[in-house]
Amino acid sequence: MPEAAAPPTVEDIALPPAAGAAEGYQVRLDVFEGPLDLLLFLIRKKKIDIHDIPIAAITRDYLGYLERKTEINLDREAEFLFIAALLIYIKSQMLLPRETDLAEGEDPRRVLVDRLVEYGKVKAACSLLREREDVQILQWKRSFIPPLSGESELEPLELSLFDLSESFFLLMKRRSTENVRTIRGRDVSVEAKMKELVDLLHERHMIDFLEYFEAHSSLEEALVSFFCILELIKSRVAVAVQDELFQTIRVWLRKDARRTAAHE
Amino acid sequence: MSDPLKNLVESLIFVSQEPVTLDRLQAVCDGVPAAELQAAVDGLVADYAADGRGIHVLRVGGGWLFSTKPAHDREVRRLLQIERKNRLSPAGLETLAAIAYRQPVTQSEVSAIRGVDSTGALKTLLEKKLIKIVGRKKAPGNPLVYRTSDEFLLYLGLNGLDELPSEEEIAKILEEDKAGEA
Amino acid sequence: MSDPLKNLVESLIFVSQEPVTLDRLQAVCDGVPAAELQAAVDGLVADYAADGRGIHVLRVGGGWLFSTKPAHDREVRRLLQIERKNRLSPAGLETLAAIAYRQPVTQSEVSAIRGVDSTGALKTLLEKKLIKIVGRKKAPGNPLVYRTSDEFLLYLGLNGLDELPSEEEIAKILEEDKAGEA
Repeated sequence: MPEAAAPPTVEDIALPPAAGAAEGYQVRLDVFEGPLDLLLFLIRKKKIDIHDIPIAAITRDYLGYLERKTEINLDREAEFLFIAALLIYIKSQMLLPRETDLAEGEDPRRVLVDRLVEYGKVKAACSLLREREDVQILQWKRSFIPPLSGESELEPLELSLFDLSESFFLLMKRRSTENVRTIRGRDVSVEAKMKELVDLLHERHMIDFLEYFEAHSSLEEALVSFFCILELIKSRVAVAVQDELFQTIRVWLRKDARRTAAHE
Repeated sequence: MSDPLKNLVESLIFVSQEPVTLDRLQAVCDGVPAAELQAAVDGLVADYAADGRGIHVLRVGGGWLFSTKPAHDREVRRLLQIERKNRLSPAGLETLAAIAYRQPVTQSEVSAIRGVDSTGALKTLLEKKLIKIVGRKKAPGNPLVYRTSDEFLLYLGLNGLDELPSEEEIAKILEEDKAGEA
Repeated sequence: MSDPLKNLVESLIFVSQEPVTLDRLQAVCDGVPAAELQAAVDGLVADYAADGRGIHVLRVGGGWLFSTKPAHDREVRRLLQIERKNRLSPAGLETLAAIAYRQPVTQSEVSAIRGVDSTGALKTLLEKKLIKIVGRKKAPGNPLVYRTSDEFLLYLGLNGLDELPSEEEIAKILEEDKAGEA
């Protein structure tokens, strides 16, 4: 916010607090990101030279626009009113009788013009960056390491049981809220599950932890699987890796275990 | 066609999780002169660009990275069972642009440029790791100072900050806008 | 050479972490007959096998997967090691945060903050020179006392510890998070 312009001429204008407003702005005041956006729009609509703004006319348009918008929320209103105050202040300065013409640097509009020019550039850059974004979000990169050949196994970052348990907890919480009805009784044997897991690890090299649990239809079965995985990690048969927080966890057989645990 | 160094570079870029820089290639292939590595990369990029291929080599974030092509977005998302990636909100993009061009900047500087409190947008960008906190400004209140991150370059497919739209490109857009309104 | 279906299949296998089966391809490319998909895969496999390439298509687990070639193993591992070295694991980061905000601290104090034994993370951080031992605590067992190092500040681009975001600032960000969701 500019500290410069004290708004003396308007009553009932509250200076905006730097209120921590959430981002839900653009819904209100329709398409305008803020007061500068609105001003740029009005200037463009009138085909005015930004360096020679007829302040009185623009102020009228601006205030008129604000009056039509009765549903502005308070945080936003403060921001829009702040610029309104600045406009009115500039208008009053322009009306002061002067003996000589103003040098360019003394133009009371200067403060506003500089800001509008800079903001206009940011807006224009945005349209170019948006084009880039639109292309980039359609291109996918890989965020995993492909299976490596050769004997010596690369030791990946190991994940603590705590993180593993946390993801599991979050997952279970989601599952139980998503679909309570899936919890139904069915006996699942630990031995059978353990064997199934080891076989799966052999077959696929690695499994995606979250995906694997999502695939279970019952909570009980998922729980048993979870404890089997914990057991495999504890007994150092498998390794679990999470590249980044909140990302999925991948489970591998250890290299040495790949041979020994293969067929028991 | 078959060049051992080019093949090696291909597998290195393929396996990497982040853009592979020339420096890193040199560190990995010790003894190979930078010029030869550069030639190998150039050859690889040309190979992938030449015959219609499903993947291509991006020049991004100061290095090279494989990625799929935009045309395959729908099928890729179906295979991976993920939703379409969301664009940034207008407020988010505007804030990001203000930071990109004026960095290092503080929250209040960004807010002043936009004429709108930008705390919320900054938080979103931090969460998305598109910006990062790099220190504090020696000014009253010692506000935090922000910069764009490496992920920012990747996100927009830029090789470096010098690839941001230039003053001339911006001026052109502004001219077009003016003309468009008429 | 350029066959749209083959390109599509290439990008799908590229982006998948698991072997892509014919079933999966069919599910993703609806309407395309299995025979055509099979032909596309065959073509792709042949392409990658023909000219000396850095990567190849593996037939594994009933599907296809890209992989690097054994010949490049040494360099590939080296690259991955460098990349990993430059990144801190979530646990490492968490431990570092605990030390940064609570220093000077002992191992058991850090473990208590994190609710998890942090011996390993401390060791890694010591190796990376992000923390240092500054003495022993006058307490039972005389445990070692840790602080963040100068390298830590360099790593984060900070001039001093007072430049770390304060707990209040962090709390504010988190609060806004909640407010934003509401």
